[in-house]
Amino acid sequence: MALRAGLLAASALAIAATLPVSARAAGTLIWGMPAETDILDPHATGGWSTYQVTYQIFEGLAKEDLTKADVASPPLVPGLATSWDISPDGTVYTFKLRPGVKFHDGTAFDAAAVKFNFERFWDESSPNFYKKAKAFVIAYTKWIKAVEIVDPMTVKVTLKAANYQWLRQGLQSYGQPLMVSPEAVKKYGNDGIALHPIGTGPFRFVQRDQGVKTVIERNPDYWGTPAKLDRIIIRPLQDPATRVNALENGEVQIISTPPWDEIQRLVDAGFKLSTSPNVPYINFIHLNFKNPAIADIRVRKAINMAIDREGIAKEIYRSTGRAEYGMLSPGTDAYDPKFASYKYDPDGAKKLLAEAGFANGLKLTFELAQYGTGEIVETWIQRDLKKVGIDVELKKYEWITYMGKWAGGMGPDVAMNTIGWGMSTPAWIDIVSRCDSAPPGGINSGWYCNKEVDKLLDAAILERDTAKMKDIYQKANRLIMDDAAFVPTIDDLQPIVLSPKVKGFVNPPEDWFDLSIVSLD
Amino acid sequence: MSAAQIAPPRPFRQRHWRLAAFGRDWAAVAAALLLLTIGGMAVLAPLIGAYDPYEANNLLRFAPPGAPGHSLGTDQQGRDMLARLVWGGRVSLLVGVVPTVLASIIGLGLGILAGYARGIVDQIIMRVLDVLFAFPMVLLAIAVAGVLTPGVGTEIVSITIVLIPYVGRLARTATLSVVTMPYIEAARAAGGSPLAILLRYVLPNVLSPIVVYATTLMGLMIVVGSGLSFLGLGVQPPVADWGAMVADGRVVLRRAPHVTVLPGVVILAVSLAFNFLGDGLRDALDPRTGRR
Amino acid sequence: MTETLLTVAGLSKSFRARGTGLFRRPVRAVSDVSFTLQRGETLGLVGESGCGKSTLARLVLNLIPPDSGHVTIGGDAFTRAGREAQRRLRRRMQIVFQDALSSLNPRMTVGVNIAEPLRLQGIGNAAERREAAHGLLERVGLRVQDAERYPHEFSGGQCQRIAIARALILKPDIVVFDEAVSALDVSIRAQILRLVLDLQQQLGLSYIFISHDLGVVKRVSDRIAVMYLGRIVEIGPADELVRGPLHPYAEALLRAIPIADPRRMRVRDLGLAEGEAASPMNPPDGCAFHQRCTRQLAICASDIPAVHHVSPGRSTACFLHASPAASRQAAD
Amino acid sequence: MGRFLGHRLLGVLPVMFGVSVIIFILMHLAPGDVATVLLGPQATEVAKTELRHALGLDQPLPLQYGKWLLRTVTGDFGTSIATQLNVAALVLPRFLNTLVLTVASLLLAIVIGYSVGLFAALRARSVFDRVTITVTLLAGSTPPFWLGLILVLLFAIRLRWLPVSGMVDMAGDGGALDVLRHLVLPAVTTALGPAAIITRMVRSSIREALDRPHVRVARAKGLKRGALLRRHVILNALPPIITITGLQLGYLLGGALLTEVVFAWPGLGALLYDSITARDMPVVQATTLLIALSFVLVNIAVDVINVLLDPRLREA
Amino acid sequence: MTGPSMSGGDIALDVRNLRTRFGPQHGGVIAVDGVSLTLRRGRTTALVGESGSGKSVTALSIMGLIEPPGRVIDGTVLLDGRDLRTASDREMEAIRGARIGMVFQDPLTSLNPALTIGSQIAETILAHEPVSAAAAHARAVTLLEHVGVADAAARAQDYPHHFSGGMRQRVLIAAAIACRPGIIIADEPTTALDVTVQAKILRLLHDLQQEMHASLLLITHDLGVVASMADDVLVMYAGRVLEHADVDTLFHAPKHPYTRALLGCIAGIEDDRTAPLQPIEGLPPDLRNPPPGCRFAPRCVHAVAACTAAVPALQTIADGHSVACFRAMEALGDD
Repeated sequence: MALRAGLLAASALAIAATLPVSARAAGTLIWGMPAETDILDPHATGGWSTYQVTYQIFEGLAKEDLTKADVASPPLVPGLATSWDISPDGTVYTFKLRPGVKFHDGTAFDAAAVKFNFERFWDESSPNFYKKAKAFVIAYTKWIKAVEIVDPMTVKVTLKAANYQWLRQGLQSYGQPLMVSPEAVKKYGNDGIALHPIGTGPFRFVQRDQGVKTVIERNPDYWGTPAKLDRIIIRPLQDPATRVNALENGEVQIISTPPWDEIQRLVDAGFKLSTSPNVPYINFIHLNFKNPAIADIRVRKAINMAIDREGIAKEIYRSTGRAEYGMLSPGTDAYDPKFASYKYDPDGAKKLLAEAGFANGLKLTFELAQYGTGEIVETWIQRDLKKVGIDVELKKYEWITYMGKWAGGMGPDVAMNTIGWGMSTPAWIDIVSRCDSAPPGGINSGWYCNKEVDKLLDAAILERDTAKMKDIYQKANRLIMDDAAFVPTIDDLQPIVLSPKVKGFVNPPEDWFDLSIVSLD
Repeated sequence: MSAAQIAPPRPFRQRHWRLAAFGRDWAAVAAALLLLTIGGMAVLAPLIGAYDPYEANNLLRFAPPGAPGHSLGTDQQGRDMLARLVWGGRVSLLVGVVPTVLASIIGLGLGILAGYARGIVDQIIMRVLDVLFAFPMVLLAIAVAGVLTPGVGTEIVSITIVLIPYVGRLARTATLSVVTMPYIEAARAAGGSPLAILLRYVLPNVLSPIVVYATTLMGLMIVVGSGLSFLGLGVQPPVADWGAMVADGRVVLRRAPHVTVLPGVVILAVSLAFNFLGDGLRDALDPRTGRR
Repeated sequence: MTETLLTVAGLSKSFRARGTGLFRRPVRAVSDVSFTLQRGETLGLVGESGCGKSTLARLVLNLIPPDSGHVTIGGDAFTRAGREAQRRLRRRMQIVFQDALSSLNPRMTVGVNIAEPLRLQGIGNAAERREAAHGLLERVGLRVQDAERYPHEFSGGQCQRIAIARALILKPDIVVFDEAVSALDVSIRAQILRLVLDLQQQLGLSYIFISHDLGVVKRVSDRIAVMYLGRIVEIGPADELVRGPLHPYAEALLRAIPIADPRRMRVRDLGLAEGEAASPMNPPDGCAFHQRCTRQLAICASDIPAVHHVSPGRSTACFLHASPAASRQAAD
Repeated sequence: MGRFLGHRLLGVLPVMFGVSVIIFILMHLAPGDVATVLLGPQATEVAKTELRHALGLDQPLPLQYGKWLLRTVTGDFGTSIATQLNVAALVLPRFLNTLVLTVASLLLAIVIGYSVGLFAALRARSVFDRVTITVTLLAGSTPPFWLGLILVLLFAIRLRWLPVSGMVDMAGDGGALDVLRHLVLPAVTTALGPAAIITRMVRSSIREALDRPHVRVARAKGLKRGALLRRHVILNALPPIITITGLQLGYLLGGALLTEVVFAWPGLGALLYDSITARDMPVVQATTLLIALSFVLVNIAVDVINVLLDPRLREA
Repeated sequence: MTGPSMSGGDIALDVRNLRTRFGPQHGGVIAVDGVSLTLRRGRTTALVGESGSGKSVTALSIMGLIEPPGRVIDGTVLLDGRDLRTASDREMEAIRGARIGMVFQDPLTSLNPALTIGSQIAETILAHEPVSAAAAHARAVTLLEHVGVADAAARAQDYPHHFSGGMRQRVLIAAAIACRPGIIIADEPTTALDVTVQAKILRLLHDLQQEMHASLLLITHDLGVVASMADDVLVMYAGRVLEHADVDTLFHAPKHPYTRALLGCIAGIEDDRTAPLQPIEGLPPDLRNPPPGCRFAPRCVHAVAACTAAVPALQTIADGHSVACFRAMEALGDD
């Protein structure tokens, strides 16, 4: 019996093997992503890979315009609010809402819906409050004092203090104040939004098959320009080789984070490479001020000088990376591409080390997260440091363990750890460099503290004038790098490889994309 | 690395080791020589080889096997493949051999204790082993490795824990068959104490199926260990064992297949060699099994 | 002149049957067995498979604890003796098994195997033990060089010689042979029997010789005990017992043995006992043999016959040979 | 038989209990904080504490375990911490996916193993037999994840006969035939090891059965070859073969992880791996229990079949 | 007892110069080396010898049951004028069980534990006769009754483990005679049995043979069994027949030193304890490396130089009595 069934299966497999790859429905874009999307509730999720999906479904009052690649930072544009007015003291925001917008479930979008959403992620006293959202949208909500309905199409938000980065802070990863259908929340419960994400965006949710795919389709009733694609299927393909193979076999049309070494070959084979020159994040090394050796500024400078950033960018990133010398991420207004700190100078580094008393070498521990495909950049850094006499032991941790260690701050036995992080607001730098951002208050993992820097950062956030704000942040950046508090390394320019059939894709200075402008041949 | 491959062999009757029989088994001899060579190279790695396995040469990336100066080519960082294979062997062999030895010792102890003491001791030991046994092997290893910090030590600990029930069960079965042998009764009739009987009669006679089994397991553990490394639960960079090398190489599988193929072939060869060695030992230790 | 070396009194042993379900009840392997062994004497113990003779051997050697009864060696309590006393008493009684090869540790050379009891008893140093082993090797008809070889290199008969040498190295008074020649070919069996008899003469040993083969037992024994279903049903001098068995089972056993003489016995002359041996797991009430007995009395189905002394040295557990009083009772 | 089955099923409980306790302890020994993972690095300590409280992670371990046990016994496996999905709804489809892969691999392994093993046993010491032995050793020594890569390179990349990965077409509407196409490479990869083991077991078991005295008796009766093999060889050789086949099924259910990773097959193993790395306790527990339960149940099924095959066991 | 009849119609099976080798041509073992024997209807021929003497291999060779690496390399096995050595597998299947029934040594392992007793008897019938399964089963029940199994209809449904050793041997005998073969080969049929059971099985075999007027080839190492069952006796040693005689002659006027020594070895129930045992010294030869000449010579107390120089042929020294010994005609005392 078992034998016969086995034969049947075997012959069926043999038949199946000879069939050609089936034709695909036109207008369906399949995207191979390196990570699985998690919770599709914008108020209760933190990952950028998830925002790449939720951004298509949900919208905020203000939006970042992601249709332009050649800008320093995505401009803020009207979203579900057609305009907003900021009071002179910077504390009262009055939003004029966009008329005629409906959620995907038909619910009308109005001031009541906005109020409902604010209650959900901010107002603890409201019955609509969603406890889980609080931790996520905190960067945005911690400033809020009051939310009032002025008229059915006007909402007023009062802040506790002036903060001219507030709107943009709401559009970063880790909780976004995007508008969710109040009816859907009532119908499915707060937890149910994750399974029934209903917003106002150009795409609406179709199906979620955990670990396999997420499907969204064009929202025909979109208030703005309708999406060009019928349907988008997002496939988590954790394995980079699988992503490349799937792209080459025509199974997917876009892949994110292609393996660096395969990019050129893919381009040669006719695929398109898209990079973003102004990514809103930066790769850097925290240097631990509690570590006795690192506490010496000469050692910190030496480390900064010993690393051949240009070499890494060229040889490892294959020119999809850029050497960085400061801590401001390129995707912010305040970024200065000409900013320079420590050039590659191994001899100078050796000299500094000798001065610091480490002429005969130094042993340091470097903690990092395991990425699964070999820590090629870190081993390069390890080799570079070895050349100036620093023996680095790489301690690799599985991601969650690493997160805990990183966020908890380094112990004195550890010299450095590393992360890639950032936002499209320069105010992000607060979180990793302020004195009061030392764990558990923030993620200043290396316990860096310079009161001067703190003062500058305090002032920056109160600066309404963009040019002046930039200036303050650049001063802070200069101070931080004078202290050699961190080692900025190489930015990943968000390479994305696309099938030539994909038209209109824009790789903006943000972690997510506007897919409504994309089309397929 | 289907864990199923470690289904324990049925215990066989004891016979004295026959070196001559082993010597006639050319496959086993060849396997032993191969393992000695690879093991020797791994141990002596610091003394041999022209290249540092960690030294990258960006001008010589993806050199194919046979490239001048790099007989097995270079990898995606321009590191010498031969040097990396030799150095990777230190870890891979360690992970294949050490947990097997540890688990054999622990499993042997538990199995003999259970089989010799019987009763409640037997019950407790076997139930605990049952629980460990009910975990699919790879998942238990991953669970343990996930809890501890990834690294060689963790890999060794997790594989050891996974193997204990297999060895334990075999040791118990073997013990049960040995304790009914008349020579045990003869020893008791001569006034042998339980400890003396355990050490001089039970242990030596239970040992040989365990040794054979352990040898075969070593081959499998090379594969399992490389699988854990493949998942990133193994050694720390820049050290890479063979499994990690396969994992590293897979992203450039198309461009430079040798970076993936070579470590895979080495894993296969070593695992195969352990299997042949195990078969050879089985035949040498038990004349009842015919020549292949 | 006669000296009672070994006294076995009222030994009984039950086992819990393996498995589940039907046969969970305890199995009586040996029931109330008593006998004595004189110095220099051979007691033959004969019975068919499952009669409990091997269990009895293990009980006598104290390899398994009895449920009741006791064994005394030369006046010293053997069963339930202290650990050390027991260990010392073990020197006086040794055993030779049926499967000679399996009774030798395959991981030890023959010499080590033979010397092993000395080592386990902590007697002598390595050289002395080695010498003793060599001496015994020659005594049992092997060569000193054989000491360095391993048991599996020897034939069954040779292995049995090795096992005998091992049994003798502690200079015991008593040797128990448990089916020691049953697995051997006729010609080899004769060699071993001769060796066994010669050794007895030379060393003044006492034997308990267990076998299912009455012919072999008769050949070596002074007295014979016949076992059936865990009990000794008849015991007596070998010649007398063979010439005139008292117990119906002993008689049936004797009549079933084909004699190697076509003029005296052909297949039609073989005695065919009724039925099959009862199962020890499910023994009948009364005399275990009564269902097969051609001469059974009413009482046989209900009462278990006690052992009766019929004549000096002869006793049997059968109501036919009970004391007159008992007989009368049975007849009523 | 009924009692036997009842007895065996009862024995499942302590094993499952042990499995759940071990996993529970392991997961709590694991470093890393769920709250940090879920809330992100910006989250305040207060928020994290609140989340831990909401998830009940601040209670004493035995209490946490007890609550979990109570819920599980009543059939409530809870909600995934990482995805907020109902655990049962999350795990079951994945289990079915793994089952598809596992059963396909096993069938393949059985077809290969039983036929090659039988053939080799009947031609003991022939060239075929020797080749079989060598090939099975080779197959058993091949790292499956590596083999998967090589097969992908050959059949998906170079020849383009088969899809690279996934369980269905990326567009997701290919139907059963599409699943079959995707099944070929992972099933072959996964089947290789078990096929080797089954082949060896069938071979040795049949050879052993051929050597049993009753086979010679049956030949002396003049039985025809077919009847002889069927009634006196295969029937008697089956128990160890069924046992090893069952073991393969049990292991495959949880052991196809690497294949699942290589082929992006959305199975249970991959889910468990992800859940362990995400510290998604409810999913880890449910997945582990499901895998262990299937393993134990397969073993019981094997025992039952063997009991049915052996009249001696059948009556006990 | 009548002397051997010379009428050819009496001969059921004629085996000539049978040779069977195990292992390769060089370095293999000749387990049966030129054995000839004749089975007559209604009579019992015993093949007696110690283990390794080749008696079982002889039986298997006759049945065509030698399996690789063994092979019958020479000789003829004539059944009604048909040489079984040249018969095809299919022909042999038709002969085995139907024309020649065989009973084996170990009743514990000779029955398939997974099949009912009834079906194991019925399969013999089904293999040879075009009858329905039900009819075959009914005959199996009758056969069971015939071999003395009580309550046969019910017991046919039982499995082997329900039966004692003696009962299993009865079942095997029933299966062997199910098609009423003219020849029964019984290979150590009682060796594994208790003596009281042995007596019954011997009687059963004897009665069946008489009733069916079949030839019985009885293979045994037990001279007591030989004495009680056989009409003719062949004594085998190390693959060769050393002596062939009628049973009375063999026991009372044996000529071969080995036969005589063997008789001296048996511990007879009648023998006195004081009578010295006369074992044969030494060990049987290793057939991988057999001694030259007479294979018994190294153990023979009467051996002379000639014995190791050449192989003594089996010579007829009297009607129905042949011996393979150079000194067969001399009066040899047993020292």
